Amino acid sequence: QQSDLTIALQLEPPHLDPTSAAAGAIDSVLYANVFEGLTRFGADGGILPGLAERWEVSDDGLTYTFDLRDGVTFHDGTAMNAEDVKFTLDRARAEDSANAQKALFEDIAEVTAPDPQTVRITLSQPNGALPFNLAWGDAVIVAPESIDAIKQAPVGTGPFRFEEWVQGDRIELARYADYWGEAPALEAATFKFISDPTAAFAAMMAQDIDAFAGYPAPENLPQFEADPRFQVLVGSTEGETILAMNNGQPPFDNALVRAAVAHAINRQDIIDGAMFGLGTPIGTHFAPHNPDYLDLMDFSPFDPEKARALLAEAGFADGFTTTLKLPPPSYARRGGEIVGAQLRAVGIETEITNLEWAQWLEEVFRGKDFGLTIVSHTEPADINIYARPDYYFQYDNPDFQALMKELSATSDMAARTELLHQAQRMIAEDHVNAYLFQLAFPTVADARLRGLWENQPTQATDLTGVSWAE
Amino acid sequence: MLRYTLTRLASLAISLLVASAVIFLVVEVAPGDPAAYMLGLNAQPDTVAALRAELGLDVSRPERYLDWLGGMLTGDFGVSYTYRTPVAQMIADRLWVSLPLALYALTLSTCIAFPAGLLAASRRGKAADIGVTAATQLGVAVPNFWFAMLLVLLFAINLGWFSAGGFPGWDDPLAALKALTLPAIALALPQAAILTRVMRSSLLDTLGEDYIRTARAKGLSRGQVLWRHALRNALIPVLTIIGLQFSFLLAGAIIIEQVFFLPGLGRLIFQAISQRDLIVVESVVMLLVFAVITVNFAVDLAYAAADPRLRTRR
Amino acid sequence: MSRTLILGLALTALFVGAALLSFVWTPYDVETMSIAQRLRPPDADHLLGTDHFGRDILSMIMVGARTSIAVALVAVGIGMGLGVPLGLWAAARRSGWLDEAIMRFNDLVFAFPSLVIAILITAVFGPSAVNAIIAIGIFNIPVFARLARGAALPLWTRDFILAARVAGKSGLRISAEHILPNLANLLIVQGTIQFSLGILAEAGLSYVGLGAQPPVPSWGRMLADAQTMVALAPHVAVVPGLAIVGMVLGLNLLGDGLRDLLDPKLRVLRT
Amino acid sequence: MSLLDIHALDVAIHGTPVLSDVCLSIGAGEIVALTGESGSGKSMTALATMGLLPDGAEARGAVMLDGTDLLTLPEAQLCAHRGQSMGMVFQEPMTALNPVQSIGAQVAETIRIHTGATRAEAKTRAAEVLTRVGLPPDRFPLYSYPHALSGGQRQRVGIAMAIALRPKLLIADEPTTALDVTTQAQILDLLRGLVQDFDMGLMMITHDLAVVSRFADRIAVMQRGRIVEQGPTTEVFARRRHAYTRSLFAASRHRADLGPARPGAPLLTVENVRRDYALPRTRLFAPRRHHRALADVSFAIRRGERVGLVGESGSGKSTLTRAILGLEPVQAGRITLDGAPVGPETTRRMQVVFQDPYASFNPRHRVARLVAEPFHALANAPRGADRSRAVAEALTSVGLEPEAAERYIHAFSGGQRQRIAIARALITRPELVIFDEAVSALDVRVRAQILDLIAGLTRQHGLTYLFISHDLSVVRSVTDRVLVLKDGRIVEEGPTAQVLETPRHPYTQALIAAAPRLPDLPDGEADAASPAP
Ligand SMILES: Nc1ncnc2c1ncn2[C@@H]1O[C@H](COP(=O)(O)OP(=O)(O)OP(=O)(O)O)[C@@H](O)[C@H]1O
Ligand SMILES: Nc1ncnc2c1ncn2[C@@H]1O[C@H](COP(=O)(O)OP(=O)(O)OP(=O)(O)O)[C@@H](O)[C@H]1O
Ligand SMILES: [Mg+2]
Ligand SMILES: [Mg+2]
Repeated sequence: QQSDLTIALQLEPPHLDPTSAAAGAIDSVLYANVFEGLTRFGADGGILPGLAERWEVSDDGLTYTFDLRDGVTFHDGTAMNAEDVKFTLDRARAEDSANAQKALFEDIAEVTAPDPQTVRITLSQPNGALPFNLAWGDAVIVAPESIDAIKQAPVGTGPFRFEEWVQGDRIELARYADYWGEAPALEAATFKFISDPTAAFAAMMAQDIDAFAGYPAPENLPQFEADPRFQVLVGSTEGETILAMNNGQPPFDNALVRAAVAHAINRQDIIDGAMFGLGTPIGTHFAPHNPDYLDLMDFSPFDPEKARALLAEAGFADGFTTTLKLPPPSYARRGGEIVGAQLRAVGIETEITNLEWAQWLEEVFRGKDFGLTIVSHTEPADINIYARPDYYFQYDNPDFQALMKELSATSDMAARTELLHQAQRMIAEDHVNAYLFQLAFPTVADARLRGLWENQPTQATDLTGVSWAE
Repeated sequence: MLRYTLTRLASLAISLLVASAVIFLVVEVAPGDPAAYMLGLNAQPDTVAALRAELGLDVSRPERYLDWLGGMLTGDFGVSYTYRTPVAQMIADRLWVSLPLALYALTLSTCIAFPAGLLAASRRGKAADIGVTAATQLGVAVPNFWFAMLLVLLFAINLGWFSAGGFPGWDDPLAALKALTLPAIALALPQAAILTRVMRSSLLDTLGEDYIRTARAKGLSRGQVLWRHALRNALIPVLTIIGLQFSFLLAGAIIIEQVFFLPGLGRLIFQAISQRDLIVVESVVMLLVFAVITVNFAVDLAYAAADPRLRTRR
Repeated sequence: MSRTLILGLALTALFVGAALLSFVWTPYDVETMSIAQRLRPPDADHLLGTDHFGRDILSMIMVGARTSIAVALVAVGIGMGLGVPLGLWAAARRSGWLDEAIMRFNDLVFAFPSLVIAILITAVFGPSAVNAIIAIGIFNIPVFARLARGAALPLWTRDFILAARVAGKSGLRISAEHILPNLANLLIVQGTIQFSLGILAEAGLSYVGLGAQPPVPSWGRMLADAQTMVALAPHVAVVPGLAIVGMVLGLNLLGDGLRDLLDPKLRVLRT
Repeated sequence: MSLLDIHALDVAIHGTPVLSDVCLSIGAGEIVALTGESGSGKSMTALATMGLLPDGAEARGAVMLDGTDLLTLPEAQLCAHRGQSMGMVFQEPMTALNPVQSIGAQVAETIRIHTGATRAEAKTRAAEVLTRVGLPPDRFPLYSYPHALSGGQRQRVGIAMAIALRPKLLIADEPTTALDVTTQAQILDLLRGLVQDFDMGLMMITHDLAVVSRFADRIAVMQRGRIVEQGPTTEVFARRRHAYTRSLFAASRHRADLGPARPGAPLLTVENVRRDYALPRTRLFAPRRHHRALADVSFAIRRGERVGLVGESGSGKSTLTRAILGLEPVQAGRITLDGAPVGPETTRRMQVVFQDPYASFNPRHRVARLVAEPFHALANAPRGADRSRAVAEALTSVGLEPEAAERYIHAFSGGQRQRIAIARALITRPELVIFDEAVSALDVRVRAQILDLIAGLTRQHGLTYLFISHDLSVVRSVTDRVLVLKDGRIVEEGPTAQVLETPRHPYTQALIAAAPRLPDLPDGEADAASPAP
């Protein structure tokens, strides 16, 4: 019976500290395997207890008290206690912190450790999303003893211990014998990094690897499905893939132009052409698998005639030329070519520029020097970015900003749902961006593998429940 | 010979200095901030600034250049921005893949080209010559990435003789060699074609020289003349090409390493550029330039060994 | 005319002809997509099949030839336009410091791994056909400079140059009037070789996404786009690959044939 | 039966006949000279004998060496014969040796492939042979490389390789043509000594009748692939039956009629000129060494004077030419033309004719443009039709049709090219012309024509020139006064006839002694062929 696993990912982590970089690749290897937080995401996206067995919220919503589990040890043998948690959270929200998601900890006023098994977090304002925030990879618990070497030798509390990193090739994990919870079925796991889609196909076909999480070439999936040696899991992600428009600049500061673009887009052609059918069309910035999701595609059906009319109404009867800057992932590159062709059909010429991520961040995200771009927003529940007028697509709507303020102060579930519906409708109506599809997450694996996560509520490859069938 | 060596050494040092300045300038003007790259979409400006300070990016450029230059002289290439490990260590690790690959490919291409060139030259105009020439024409025209793709399709996916890529490490040398075989072939074949052509035409040129006729008048057969007199003289242009090829093999490996997902220098540099890991880019490019310049220097010295006229001249 | 030359001419003419034809006519519009028609194998409608966006591959090959030829041609032009004068200049000042400086500069450019520099250039200025041209062109400069200098040096010792000097002509004038015309054959032959290398280089750059940007078709990018579909629809990977091989083969044969025709003793640089 | 018997040999290359019905025999200890103008088939006869004809050549007839027909022998057995029973020495000592093998190894190779001697034995034998040809190992170690030897020394190595196994037949194809006269004499002596010592048969190819006259037992004269006359040397010299032989002789002894000299005011003065070439440093900080190509050279040329300059190869003749033309700086001394120091200003008042008619013209220009080139420096140069007229005139004056102006240079023979070169030199009516070995590369008969042309032009236009040559007989015929240059110094100077008849300096004496001369023949002058342009 096989007890080890070689699983491939497309991206290699730059280093191994989930608390000081935005690289999802770090979480993809370490989240839930090596590092754990007070709370954690479940396979379905729900919030589960992690290192905290349970927690209580004070009536004013300002104080959270977490009870830690007994017998949790770090991989170096030291015990995990409330001091470690306090250290972790204080480090993440410190002035000079390099935490990429510092905003998650914004509302925390103070963290105290009344006793080794209890942590008390005091907020400056009520925030119903704290347990959700603490489930992020950027909030996993680290120890002060091992923090200096964490980037190369991560020490966590998870079921797997970090063994070796051959840079450019692979990271090896091994089962941690003193894990507090149920021991995983796998004794060892190797993460291999294969960025090239052809290489991915070849490696999978040659069975050099047992599984590929986030398989990069959807066009190959039918072939794997047809092959009895393999199974294909297609899950959902938190990635809303959008055609973002620069709301702060002409011509996209004109709602009519944005509406025209939204009507010029044929979502199904993009999903078929770029993703070979993989992905769910969306009409707003919200994940379809979320219970609060609204289908708002009626605001922007594919209607080139209407698009041309809207353009004429906006004063662009002869169309115009704009830039379309595309980051590296194939959804953007291929999707961009199709979007370019579709926009050309209604009279909008696009100059396509392919950018690397670093360039994209510099030019588009920070410099806001773009007309159109395609990008997938993979952070969970991130509709609040529309409340940031300095965000790269520069949507500045006071009504929406007020709505978000109200949302974060509300902890009643029904009320929250209502507010979220309003928010979704508002941006769809405004055609802030053209909403294309929810990114799918394909995993190709050996047919005998069981227990792999199908969906990607967060970037993670949780191996805790993975096993080989007889 | 000594003077020749010394002047060449001096100009080599100047070349390297100029190269380092050019590399630094080009890399530094590239837009994109390593800190911003690392912190992603939700980062806040103060976090980015904190990270820049931590990486030492807030120091002025001339100062960083001098630091880098001084460090390199002592073998210290600095610390990678993204990986946070010493660049020298990273390069050393990757070199264990790239260098064997380049040497493997060089050996392969030489082993193919020498006999093929000899065969073609000694059978000039015959079927063997025409066959070899046609093969080299094709070899020169095939893009190596496409060739690599076809190799993988045939040998890894359909036949399953080799793994499709990846590198198991040198713990098991045989497995390591096996993993490098397909990439080395993909790299070597187009180079072998070029080398064969040079070898053939160089041999034919030499065979037309007067001293070949002299040797024939001594009673040497055609074959003996080829081995004893033509080969060594014909080697000189061939050596140049081998020297030039080395740089092509190191750099050409970038795409090939991508196709076979080998953790070599080529992939490191590709990754480092996209992550704006400037110091890694600068150091690796510098290393490649250094390698090429020194290899060509060695080739020049090899010339002198092959051609006694050069030992005293110049 | 040798068989080599005829075959080379025929292949080159085929691709150049296709490229020229594409200005006025292609079987289909290369920018119109038809997702429903994607990855169709070759048939009567689409002689070479369709790609993953349902575009006609034959049309794309024709327009792609245009891109390849244009990029390679301009790059060779840059290499020749700058390299030859440099080489002639160095030869005119033989064994002076200027000669030394020019030749060291050449060595230096040669020492840089071309692909890495191309990647850097595109990292600085963004990927585009123009930057591909510059990247390829820069590496053509030392080739032509070396070639021109190497061929000009022996000419400078020839008596007819001495005669021209006796007639009072300047180095510049002698280079232009006497040296350059005598290099013409060599430059034509080397030019074809560099042209073919330029086609390969353009394909390589486009393959890693640094060449011409969509929607302009390019053989290298067609290959890159197709590579994951080899198993699904082999023609999308095979056709552009064969186009590259055919064009490069044609140019190489043309170069060899021209050399045999003009002067079989020409020394060209092969790298 | 003689040693070598060539019988009715026909050779065709790719169907073009190059030899027809060649019959020749050589006995042991006999020296047979094969002579004839360039392209007449001398080398082909030799190569056919060695079995080394170029690809595509087909030979019929018989070549019997000691009773074996070499033409029918398979390649493997031919290899056994070459180097063993017959050896060959080639013309160009500079290229005939493998540059990357030591001389010892190259000589030993002949021994090792034929005798199976060990490396050490072969080395000892090689040392003996090299000593025999005048390269004792204590001065010329076996490990020396060819590039470190002079032309004459290399030729000795070539001979050593050919005679290492004492072949019965030695073939020497123009073995001394590339060497200067003194070296030539030494090599000829060496060959004669070897023939006597080893009782070899020697086939000696040369186009120089003077060399042959004192050296060969028998002579065979070739023309267009046939032997037109052959017999004992004295007999052939005396009878000269064939018209071709006669014209060859006449040309060899030709004297041009220069007309009397009318020296005027001094035109060119060269005072204490020194020219140093920097040599590369041997060590990094070693003082830079120099090669002194010209040391303290002084002389003057008056208007209307025809001055000769002789000296062996490397004595500095071409260096002096370049200095006078102002193309290279000198380290000391003064050169003035009409009182003005030479430089760009004076260059246009002088012209030059070079040695190699093939290298002196840009192959890509038409003759009109080539000939008109010197007009470049002239302020009031004729343009358009005037220029064409001047070119036509210049071409006519050297005996060419004016139509020649429209053709490219490759369409002309060597002699015609040299005429064009003279036309180019004279078109601007320069005050001084320098002929740098202007006739050395030409065939004897063509040489005679060119010398006549120069003489004729001198009679008409009263040229002033400096005529550089290593060939004393040429200098004798076209100069009034002669300078003798040795190692960058002028060692003797005086009226041509006087210097050549009664040389005072030992070097001049040696030079004259070494120069081969045709015997005086009674009816020599009678049938001088009149050179037709
Ligand atoms: N490789 C060859 N292919 C075709 N023709 C050749 C070849 N070599 C020589 N010939 C021709 O054969 C003829 C005889 O040439 P050969 O070399 O024997 O002349 P030669 O008397 O030795 O002249 P020279 O005094 O110039 O050496 C010439 O007409 C020449 O053009
Ligand atoms: N550029 C140079 N650098 C160094 N030495 C040179 C150079 N040119 C000529 N010499 C040397 O100067 C000396 C004189 O050369 P020069 O060419 O004047 O001889 P020459 O008398 O014309 O000989 P030849 O009859 O062979 O033409 C020779 O020893 C030569 O090696
Ligand atoms: Mg000859
Ligand atoms: Mg000379």
